[in-house]
Amino acid sequence: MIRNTRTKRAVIASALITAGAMVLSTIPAQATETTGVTATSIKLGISSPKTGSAGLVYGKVPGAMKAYFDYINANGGVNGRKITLVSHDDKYLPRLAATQTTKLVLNDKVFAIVGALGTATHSNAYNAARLARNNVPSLFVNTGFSGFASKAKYPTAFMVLPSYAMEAKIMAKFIKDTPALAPQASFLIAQDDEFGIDGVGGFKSGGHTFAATPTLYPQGGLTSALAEGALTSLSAVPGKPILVLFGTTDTTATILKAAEKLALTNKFTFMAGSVGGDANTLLALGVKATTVDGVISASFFPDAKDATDEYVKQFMEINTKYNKGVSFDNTVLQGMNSAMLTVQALRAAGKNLTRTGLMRAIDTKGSTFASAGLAPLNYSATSRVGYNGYWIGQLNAKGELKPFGGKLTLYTTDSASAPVTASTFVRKSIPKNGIPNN
Amino acid sequence: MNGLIVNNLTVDHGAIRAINNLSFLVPRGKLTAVIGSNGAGKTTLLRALSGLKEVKTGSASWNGKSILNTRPERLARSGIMHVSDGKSVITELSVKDNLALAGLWRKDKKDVAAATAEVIDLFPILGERIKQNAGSLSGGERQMLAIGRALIARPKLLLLDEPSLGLAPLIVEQIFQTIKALTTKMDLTVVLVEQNAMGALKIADIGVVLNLGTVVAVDHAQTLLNDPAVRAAYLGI
Amino acid sequence: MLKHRKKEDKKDHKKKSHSSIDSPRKRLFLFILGGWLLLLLSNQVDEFSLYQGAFVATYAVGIASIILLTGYSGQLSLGHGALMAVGAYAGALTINNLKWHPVVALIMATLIAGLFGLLLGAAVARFSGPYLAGTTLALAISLPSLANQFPILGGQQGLIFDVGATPARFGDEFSPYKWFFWIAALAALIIIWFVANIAASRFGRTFRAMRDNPIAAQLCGVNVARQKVTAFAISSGVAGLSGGLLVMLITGVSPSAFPLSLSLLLLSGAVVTGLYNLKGVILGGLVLVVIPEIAESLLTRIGGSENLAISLPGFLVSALLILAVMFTPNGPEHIFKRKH
Amino acid sequence: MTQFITAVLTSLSSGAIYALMALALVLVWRSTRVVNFAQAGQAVLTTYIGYEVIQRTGSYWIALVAAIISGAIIGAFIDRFFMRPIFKRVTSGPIVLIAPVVATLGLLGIIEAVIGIVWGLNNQSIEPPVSNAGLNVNGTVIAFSLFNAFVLGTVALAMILLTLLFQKTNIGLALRASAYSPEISKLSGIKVDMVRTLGWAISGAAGGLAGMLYVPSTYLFPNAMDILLVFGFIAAVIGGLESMVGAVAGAMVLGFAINFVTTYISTTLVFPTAFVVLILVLLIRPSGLFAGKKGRSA
Repeated sequence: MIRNTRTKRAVIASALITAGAMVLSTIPAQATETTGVTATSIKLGISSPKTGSAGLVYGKVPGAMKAYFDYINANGGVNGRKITLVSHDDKYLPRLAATQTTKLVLNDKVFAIVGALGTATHSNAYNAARLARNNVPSLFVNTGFSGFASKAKYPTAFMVLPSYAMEAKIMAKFIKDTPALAPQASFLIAQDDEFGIDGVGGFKSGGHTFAATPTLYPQGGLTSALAEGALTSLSAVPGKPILVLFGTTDTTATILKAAEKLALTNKFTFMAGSVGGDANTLLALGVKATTVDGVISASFFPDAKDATDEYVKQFMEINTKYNKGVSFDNTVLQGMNSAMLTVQALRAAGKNLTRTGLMRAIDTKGSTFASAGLAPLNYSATSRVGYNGYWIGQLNAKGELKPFGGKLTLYTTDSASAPVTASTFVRKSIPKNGIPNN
Repeated sequence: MNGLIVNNLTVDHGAIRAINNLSFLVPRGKLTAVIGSNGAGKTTLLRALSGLKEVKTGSASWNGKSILNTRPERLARSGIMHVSDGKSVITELSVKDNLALAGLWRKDKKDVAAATAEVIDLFPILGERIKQNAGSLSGGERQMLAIGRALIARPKLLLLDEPSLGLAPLIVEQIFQTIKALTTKMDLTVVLVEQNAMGALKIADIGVVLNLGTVVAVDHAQTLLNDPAVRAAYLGI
Repeated sequence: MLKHRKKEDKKDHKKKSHSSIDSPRKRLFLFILGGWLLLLLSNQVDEFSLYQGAFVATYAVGIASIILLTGYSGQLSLGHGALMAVGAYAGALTINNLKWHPVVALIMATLIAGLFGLLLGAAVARFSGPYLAGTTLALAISLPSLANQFPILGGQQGLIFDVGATPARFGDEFSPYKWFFWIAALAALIIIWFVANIAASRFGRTFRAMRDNPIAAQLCGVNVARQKVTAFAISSGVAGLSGGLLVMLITGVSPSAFPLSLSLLLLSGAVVTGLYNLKGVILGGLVLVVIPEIAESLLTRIGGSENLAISLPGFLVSALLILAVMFTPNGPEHIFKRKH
Repeated sequence: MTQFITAVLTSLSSGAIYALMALALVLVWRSTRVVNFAQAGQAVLTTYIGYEVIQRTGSYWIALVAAIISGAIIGAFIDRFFMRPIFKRVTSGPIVLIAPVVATLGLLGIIEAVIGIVWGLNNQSIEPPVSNAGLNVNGTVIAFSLFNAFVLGTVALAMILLTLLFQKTNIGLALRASAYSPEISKLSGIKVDMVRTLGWAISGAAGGLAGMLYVPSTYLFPNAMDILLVFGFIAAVIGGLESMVGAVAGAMVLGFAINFVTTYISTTLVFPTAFVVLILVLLIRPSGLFAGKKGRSA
């Protein structure tokens, strides 16, 4: 059926068509230090999931960042330059993250990548888009994967979130230090990916041992049936065992609902990781307020509901004005905070903006930037770690995260073996109207 | 005029011309045997007449109404029943259900019941096997079931495709006799497509001889039976 | 575009008569010619287009593997992504652990995936259409969990797949994307050439006989079961190659690189291509790359967070997909002409 | 012991849901020989409609009816305006294997996109109509609630009604006949095209029911039913794709296998279990548990 003339047409067609693939395009100017920067504008880019299941959780990030940049632009921009944010949907797929990020660098010619989201996605995208080779900064990567702090592997990347490992270590320390919890048997139910795995590692290096091997479930595999099974098997454990939930918020909700169904809500002390502890979502997903009440969780931010916090208050105002119709939550807070850090970095890099200059600015001044985070930023000539601490809180029936025992204690540590210590760090107060003046 | 009139019919089978400019005429109430060797286009002809096969050119009418390129189910409901070859029964269904199929759409449920009863009188064996799956029937029984089902629709024109195929001579004889009886008893017009030319011509009023998709001879069945050329070519004598 | 392709098909049929002599040598020549054309071309366009061109070639290989399976042996796989993954991991391990040249790694990807396909096929290839489809689908969704069972595969984090620096002899202006493109395009040409040869071989004819009428084929003494397993194995091998190419382009292999959506994407490509239509595979690959681009670029103007802007690309892609199926080149008449 | 009982109960409740989805797929498969991926979209869309009705009327029951009816309408619409034209064009050759599948995939994408446009990308939740609190059996609360009972009961009822419809009514006979032999059915005067559309409608209704029974124990978002569709398809294949009994049996086999493996071996093995069960069943019976005499191939 396939004859050689067909093959001929095949080969020629292939050539012609591939020619078509190279949609009318021009040879690019070699990437330079100032790509994406003009006298009046700075072009930044983000590749993140907007659709699909991950879009549900993180879809708000680009919008929130854009909203903050619009706010800054409305107030004169950075050194007279207006910031534009090019945002592409990668559906949380490595394949798309790689192409979208490469597109940002080669076609959109952005000055830097900001707030890239996801571990597998961005680690692939980072290499595929040759960010290191083109010296393109990847600012404030939105993932708890500690690997991005490695200057050797990701020379132009800057972490912002504390790592999952840090979180786990701090939770371990908290359990040890809390008389009510220390003696109780503890169990871990976690997602079977780097998220859960790093968590497990963190608890280990934090010297915490669980009463049983962790229950790991595949992404999208945690059915209510599975949760009910898991809880039933633990219901016989004496005392008030601790249930650490290291997963996304919807899985936390599934487990809490299972506990409700089995009348086990008071049987366990629930500890939800920061990613899985978003109270608004929990309530939206139909978890009873009485169940949410008392759930222990960790955060390095103020509570997104706490309008008395100056940063939250300011960001809420910006959100209502520049991000119409989007409800304010942890994700929006996180997005705006990253945007605010970005603006300070751009200012710190000075009038004649270069990529190297930008990264040097963060290395040298980054740790002094004003941010909503209650933990210190650890940027330095040798460190690309962002926040390195958490405070432990307890959700109340309204879904607000209140410091455990009334007093907010911040713990800091690293992703490796450093001890967990209570920190006295006090964050900078917000610049006037939330417009950086560094 | 009444009856089935086929005029310059041409049907293509993909690249192959299955029926070429074929014309013949079946008077009402008569039994017409269409004979011819394999690949003469007999089956294609029936499929075209019952709406299963698209027709390229030509015309065909039944009692003055054109029947070409009409949906098979509409033709069936208008009294043109096609019993396709290969013992057309649904093996997964019971005999009862197979019979019921042709009555499902009929308003007059009383008459459907009556027709069913008649069919069972006609083929008592179907009565005995009424609850069994059609798959469990013998070839002959299946053929009876297929014809029986057609009768339930109270057809006016019956298109039979190779009812004798793969049946024992005795059964074939029985089936042929039944068909002949039906034609007269129920004032049916029958087009009987057959490889078994001898058997078919014996019961038929008219014979149509096909070859390579065209009519080579039309005449009274008897005459054809005695025609030496036909005998030599199709009756193997 | 589709119109234009229908015309081409018509031409095929006219030419069929004097196209029936098939000489591998001539094919080889044409294949070299094609390579040369692509080479010239790769110097004319920008880096991102080269990168996307590499994806086009990669998808083309993937589609070719579907065509081998479905078009030539009438089997349906809904989980070809899993087979691609096998190749991808095999390639990555070859590079990372054996430190072999990436091209060798890609060959390994093909062989290992082929071997895997042979073993899996021995068990499942005899299943008819939907049953095989179900099995492969189940395999595809099991992939992440299975990968986690073997620490050597690097869990969800996966493995780096680094083809290393571009060969020095091309100079340092030589971009890695051009390097990707050359490798992928070469692979695609080889596969087209290879599939064309298979199709023209006695082997290929047996495939088609088996596909069009298994019983008849069996009566003619074709060992349908074995043929199906062979078809499945070859298809897996080709899929493995495309998997290797894919992770080369995204520089790393992880289970999340092979979601169910990828398997289904290739299936769509195969339909757009038209199952018999070998030259179509590149067109199919092109469609898979370009349509989302068009969809997104149509919407970059609309703001970031509105539901419409977010969901419209998905809508457009799907709509175009359905149109493609409705106007698939394999209309009935098409099939007939092929059969006679 | 409680663990074992829980495993059994959770198996039953999840099996019931798989069963409905499997049923929906089998209904389409029988009548049209299509693996209908769009079913995930149809089901989730009808559930969103149900959700909307609940927002307006506050009644789950009205919503349930609305979902089932709209499910039927959507199903019929899809067959009439998408599938029929495609089958007019694509009639033979291997393309028949995948063109329709790909078309339903396209539909799935469109439906999920439309949902995203209309309702946005947020998790919604539907309150169970009856208490979802585990029943208290002499002191111990078991993982089985009134709602689970309701789900099981409804699925059983749906099964019985469908069986009666198919076995005892003329429509049912037409549906079966058209599935087994469209040609003979046509020649017997049955409007096979209409009957097929009817098959799609029933399937859509089943999908809508599945959604309304599934979502209250989890959440509602555009891709909510995707995984369920995959499990439903696997269940249907285990059952042999032809028979409705098979679909239910397959679903239960799958439900029990998954929940027992996750309870007693490892929770990470949810998906591999499905794969292994499917392989094992097919190795023993290459065309499923309840396939017709001649295991049809697509």
